[in-house]
Amino acid sequence: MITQLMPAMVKVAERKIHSPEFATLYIDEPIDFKPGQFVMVWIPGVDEKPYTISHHSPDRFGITVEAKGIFSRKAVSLGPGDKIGIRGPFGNGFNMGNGHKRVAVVAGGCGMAPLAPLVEAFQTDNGPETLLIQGARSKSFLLYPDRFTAKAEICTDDGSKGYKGFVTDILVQKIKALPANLAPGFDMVYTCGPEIMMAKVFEICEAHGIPCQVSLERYMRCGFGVCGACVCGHAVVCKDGPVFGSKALRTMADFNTRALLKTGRSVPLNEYAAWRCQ
Amino acid sequence: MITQLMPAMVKVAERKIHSPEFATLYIDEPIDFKPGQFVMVWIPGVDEKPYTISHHSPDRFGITVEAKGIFSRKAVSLGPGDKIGIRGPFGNGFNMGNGHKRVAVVAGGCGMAPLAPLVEAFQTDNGPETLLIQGARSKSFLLYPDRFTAKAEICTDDGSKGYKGFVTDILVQKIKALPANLAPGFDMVYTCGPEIMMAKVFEICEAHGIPCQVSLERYMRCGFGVCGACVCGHAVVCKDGPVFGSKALRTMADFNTRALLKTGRSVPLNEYAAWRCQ
Amino acid sequence: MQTTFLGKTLHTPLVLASGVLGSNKAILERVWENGCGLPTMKSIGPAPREGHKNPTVIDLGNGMINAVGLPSPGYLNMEEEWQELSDRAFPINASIYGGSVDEFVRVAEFVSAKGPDFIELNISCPNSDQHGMIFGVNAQSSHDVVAAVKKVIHVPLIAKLTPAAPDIAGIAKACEDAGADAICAINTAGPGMVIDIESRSPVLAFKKGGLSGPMIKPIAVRCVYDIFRSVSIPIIGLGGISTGTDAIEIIMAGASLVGIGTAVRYRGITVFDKVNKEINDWLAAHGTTLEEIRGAAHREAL
Amino acid sequence: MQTTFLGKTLHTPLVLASGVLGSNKAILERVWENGCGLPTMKSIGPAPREGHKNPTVIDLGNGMINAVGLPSPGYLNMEEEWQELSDRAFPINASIYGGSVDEFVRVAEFVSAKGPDFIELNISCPNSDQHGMIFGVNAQSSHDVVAAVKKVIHVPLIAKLTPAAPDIAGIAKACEDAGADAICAINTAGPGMVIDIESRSPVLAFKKGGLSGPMIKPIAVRCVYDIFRSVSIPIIGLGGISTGTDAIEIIMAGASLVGIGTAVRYRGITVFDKVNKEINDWLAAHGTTLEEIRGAAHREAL
Ligand SMILES: Cc1cc2nc3c(=O)[nH]c(=O)nc-3n(C[C@H](O)[C@H](O)[C@H](O)COP(=O)(O)OP(=O)(O)OC[C@H]3O[C@@H](n4cnc5c(N)ncnc54)[C@H](O)[C@@H]3O)c2cc1C
Ligand SMILES: Cc1cc2nc3c(=O)[nH]c(=O)nc-3n(C[C@H](O)[C@H](O)[C@H](O)COP(=O)(O)OP(=O)(O)OC[C@H]3O[C@@H](n4cnc5c(N)ncnc54)[C@H](O)[C@@H]3O)c2cc1C
Ligand SMILES: Cc1cc2nc3c(=O)[nH]c(=O)nc-3n(C[C@H](O)[C@H](O)[C@H](O)COP(=O)(O)O)c2cc1C
Ligand SMILES: Cc1cc2nc3c(=O)[nH]c(=O)nc-3n(C[C@H](O)[C@H](O)[C@H](O)COP(=O)(O)O)c2cc1C
Ligand code: FES
Ligand code: FES
Repeated sequence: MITQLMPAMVKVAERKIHSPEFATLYIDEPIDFKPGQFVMVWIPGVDEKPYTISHHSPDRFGITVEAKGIFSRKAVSLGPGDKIGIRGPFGNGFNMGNGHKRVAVVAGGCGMAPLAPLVEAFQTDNGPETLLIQGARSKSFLLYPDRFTAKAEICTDDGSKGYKGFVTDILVQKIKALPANLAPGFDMVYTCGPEIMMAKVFEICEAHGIPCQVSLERYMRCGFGVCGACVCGHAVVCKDGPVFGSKALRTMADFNTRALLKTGRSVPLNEYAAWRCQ
Repeated sequence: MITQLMPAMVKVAERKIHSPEFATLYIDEPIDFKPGQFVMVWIPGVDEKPYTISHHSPDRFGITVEAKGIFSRKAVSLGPGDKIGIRGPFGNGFNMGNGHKRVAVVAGGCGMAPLAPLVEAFQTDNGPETLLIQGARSKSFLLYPDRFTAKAEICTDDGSKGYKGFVTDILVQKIKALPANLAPGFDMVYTCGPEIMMAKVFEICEAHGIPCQVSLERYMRCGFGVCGACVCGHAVVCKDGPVFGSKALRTMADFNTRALLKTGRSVPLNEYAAWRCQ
Repeated sequence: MQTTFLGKTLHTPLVLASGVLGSNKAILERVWENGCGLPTMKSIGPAPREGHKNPTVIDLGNGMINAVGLPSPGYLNMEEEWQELSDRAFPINASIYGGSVDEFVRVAEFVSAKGPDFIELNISCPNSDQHGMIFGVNAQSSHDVVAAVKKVIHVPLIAKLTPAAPDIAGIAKACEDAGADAICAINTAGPGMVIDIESRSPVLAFKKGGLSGPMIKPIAVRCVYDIFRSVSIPIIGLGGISTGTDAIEIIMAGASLVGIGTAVRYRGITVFDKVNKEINDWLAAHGTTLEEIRGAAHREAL
Repeated sequence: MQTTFLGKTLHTPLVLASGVLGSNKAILERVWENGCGLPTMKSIGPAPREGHKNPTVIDLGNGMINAVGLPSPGYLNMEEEWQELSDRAFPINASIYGGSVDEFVRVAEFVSAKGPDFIELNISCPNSDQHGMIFGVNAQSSHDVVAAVKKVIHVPLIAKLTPAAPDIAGIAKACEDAGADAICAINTAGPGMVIDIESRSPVLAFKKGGLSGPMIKPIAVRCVYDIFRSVSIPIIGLGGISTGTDAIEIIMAGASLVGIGTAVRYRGITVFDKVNKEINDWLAAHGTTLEEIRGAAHREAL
């Protein structure tokens, strides 16, 4: 049984390779789940890192990994039968609201991973009208191209698919295109992606009086709000987050500016992003 | 809440003095209970000892203490408002059977304490016909003279009340007086008192093919079957007992012969009984 | 429940344990606003140190095992944090560690100049081969490091001890003799190890880790009880304290302040407010005060 | 699951911990019949000793705290028990203690002549001021007592160690060098204390007591892991073992046999049969053997 206590060793049931950079590992075990929550993934002898649950059904779940550094490259190399340790789920997950009529979901790159189960949850008979705006560096970095029933707005940095430019451009455009009598145009905007993108989405939402939720990443150790590795201003990302709403963001020192390295040293975000685990 | 874990400090709600030797302390707290079970009673700074639950209702229970040594003399001196620590209940309690028609209850001295709630439980509309045989050194040592609706056969060593002689004499007489077509005459004989008396009761029962249950005492520490202080042959008195049926008694080395002192030394029963805690 | 501790007024008698949450000013402040009288910073070391690979912290249900490995930016790389802390409205306890008396002295002197309210010497961390615990298990080296640091700092000194010391009361006395103003006990216990039998490997990357939380409370209570008999300086009691009655228990053993770490896992950051309320309710129901019950478990015996 | 241990065949790899139940032949036999390969007798001392007043043993839910205080009839007063044991069908491990090397030697020599299968030196009991632990926290005195006893006995010698030793692996090595045939680890941890806040007094009459059961398992696993790296004699691993997977865990840390004490409280005397079955089921499901998994947690690291 997978819990928040000791990691449970489970077998990778299937690996789906999306592109040279991305793969999804599926585990045939039940796990508690709310869209936006994450698990700690342990590869014995290597390391343990947080990954969003990107796929979920009653007896299977999956994580989508972008090959980046030592750990994630090892992770995407795992195949059926390989064992990994899982503990979780951790974090608060997205607040899906009650009776939302129209929502926007803005994903950048791997930020699609936590948002995908949210979009699926919204795509039910009683769900809100969901506008999905998905962006990536280029076409091969666009996750899950055929996963959703709703049509998505696609953008790539290089124009290899969809609109050439930023998801935020589309978001502004869509907000403006909404009939003026619908105010606010969206009941909620959900976003995950590079922090600078999320900050821009937040800024746009604030300007238009639309509430928004972002999913943050910081270096994590415990995953359950004790060790302090993941703090962002007054927020404990693993426990209070990783999803934060507009209210918390307004007073959150360090959002879109600084993050703590593994040493605990506070550095500008770009320095944090360039840092690699040995 | 009273549990088997840490002693719960509770107030003595009432003390009833039965005689210079006996007093019952009442506690106004609920406790799980089966007739024959006991609690560990802690007087901080003094000691902790096992006592049978002699009175029980949903929100009150009592223990009856015979003033004997340091601890029990201290216990009978406690009055309303004094605090004692209780953990328990421990032990198996009596097996009250199913559909018994006729039972005998044979009590010697303080042995009445565990048997009293049993007699009360039997004295219901559907209960078996209950013959109570109660013996003591002399009149003032007879516990609870007015407690039961059923008439009791009384014996005292000195003849100060009832028959002058042993409870076992009465038991034999009663068994013999039963119509021959009732076989066995009693469905069960329950007994508690000096071990030599219980051994005699057991012997009589064996001779007449009547099953019996006795409640043993041995020096106790943990009360829950770990420390080994209370073993009697292969039996762990606090956990397997304190009530043992005929089957266990037949193979129980040390029953009515030996007991372990506080040092763990095995000594003859009379030496054990003469031993006093400092 | 205002308390005075080494001349400073604290709004509650609760202390945030070092290494738990206290990674920046905002979180120290949040903990303080939630009822912590004295937030402690994560231990500051002599050089940048990443700590161990994950897994570093595992919840065992009744407590945790951790080998974070003393990550620290290094005392020279925290200018910004000290800047922010300089106009704080709340007291802080700066925990420091070193690999030698010299390192302790260097870090302590520098940190002292930054104006924390107290400096806590972590001579008791089990999760690094070179740092910390080696001092705390030996009376002479504990004495040496405390005496040396005491000379170079201008704020009260707290010595944080490990239950791994065969005679923690003796270590505490050595620290007092060397000039410590208070004792903090205990750091994590053990160390322990948990092995995942499927992968046949220790779960923590460092293999061994310190135990904390409810399962070590009896050890913490015993240590505080022993220390209370050997020193006359105040004691910060911690180790498995999660509730008001836990706090009362360690205060009866002799603690002046009560530290909380792992309980943040089980009761959230608001654990401080909760425990304060529980302490107050208990004191009110028993018509007594913290002063009156401090060390009460010794009375009958003394 | 027959196992050979120091030349003797045991019907299972499980050992009854000393001080738990083993007060007479009948109960040692019952434990053996219920799946215990090697029942250990309660520790035998140099003189009659009552042990402490009650409370002596308290269940904390996730383990126990005890200060029974080494009650013993004294080695000279157990003639009857030895008599009964002389025609036993099962092996026994005789645990002994003393207050000095001389006392250990005297008791050991006498007991050895009574023909137990093994003699275990309890140099690790925390619950007496004069007996036991003082040896087990110091390598030199551990060496001395083992070497002296080894000379006078004719059965294999097991040294039982305490986790209170700052370096248990070093103590184990000292014992091996002195001639110990096996190590038993661990005795109770801590010590700890629980205070009843209503009566404001420690619950145990002796005030402090040793911790056992699930809450000390990580400490036991770590100790066995450390000892396995420092000695080549077999290890009896115990401390908080309650289930088959617990047993597998401590075997992977390096244990050859697995001791069970406190788990008798939680799973009854039949805990031995239960754990044996759980071990077998696990081994079968994983297609492996005890020999193959022994010390497995060291492999990747070695
Ligand atoms: C809540 C959360 C959810 C995440 N979900 C996903 C996901 O669904 N898919 C995915 O590919 N990645 C996800 N990540 C990032 C992931 O944890 C790894 O950081 C990433 O895979 C890079 O690891 P690496 O070892 O390969 O690279 P590294 O060289 O170790 O590091 C690259 C960067 O990853 C970050 N990082 C490294 N270690 C950690 C750590 N222990 N905790 C947090 N961040 C770390 C740092 O920013 C670092 O600069 C998530 C992170 C968080 C905090
Ligand atoms: C299961 C059980 C139920 C009992 N129920 C009652 C009861 O309802 N009423 C009652 O008066 N007594 C009862 N006792 C006996 C009681 O526990 C005390 O032993 C008795 O009160 C004498 O204690 P003392 O300190 O005054 O005398 P002591 O001088 O200490 O001892 C007198 C005798 O009591 C026995 N004894 C002493 N300490 C213990 C101990 N820790 N555990 C067991 N026996 C001990 C020994 O046989 C000793 O010879 C019970 C004992 C057991 C085991
Ligand atoms: C994750 C974690 C990290 C810790 N880091 C430190 C540290 O850096 N310095 C220190 O002195 N103590 C550290 N400790 C020990 C705690 O401060 C505290 O002494 C111990 O956990 C016992 O208290 P608790 O049971 O309330 O957690 C750490 C504890 C934990 C759980
Ligand atoms: C009530 C009790 C009494 C004990 N008495 C002894 C003893 O006399 N000699 C000894 O070597 N160990 C003694 N121990 C320690 C156990 O043998 C064992 O080492 C310890 O309890 C850890 O194992 P466990 O967690 O399985 O109980 C005692 C333990 C308990 C709980
Ligand atoms: S990862 Fe430990 S507090 Fe967030
Ligand atoms: S009193 Fe401890 S086993 Fe019975």
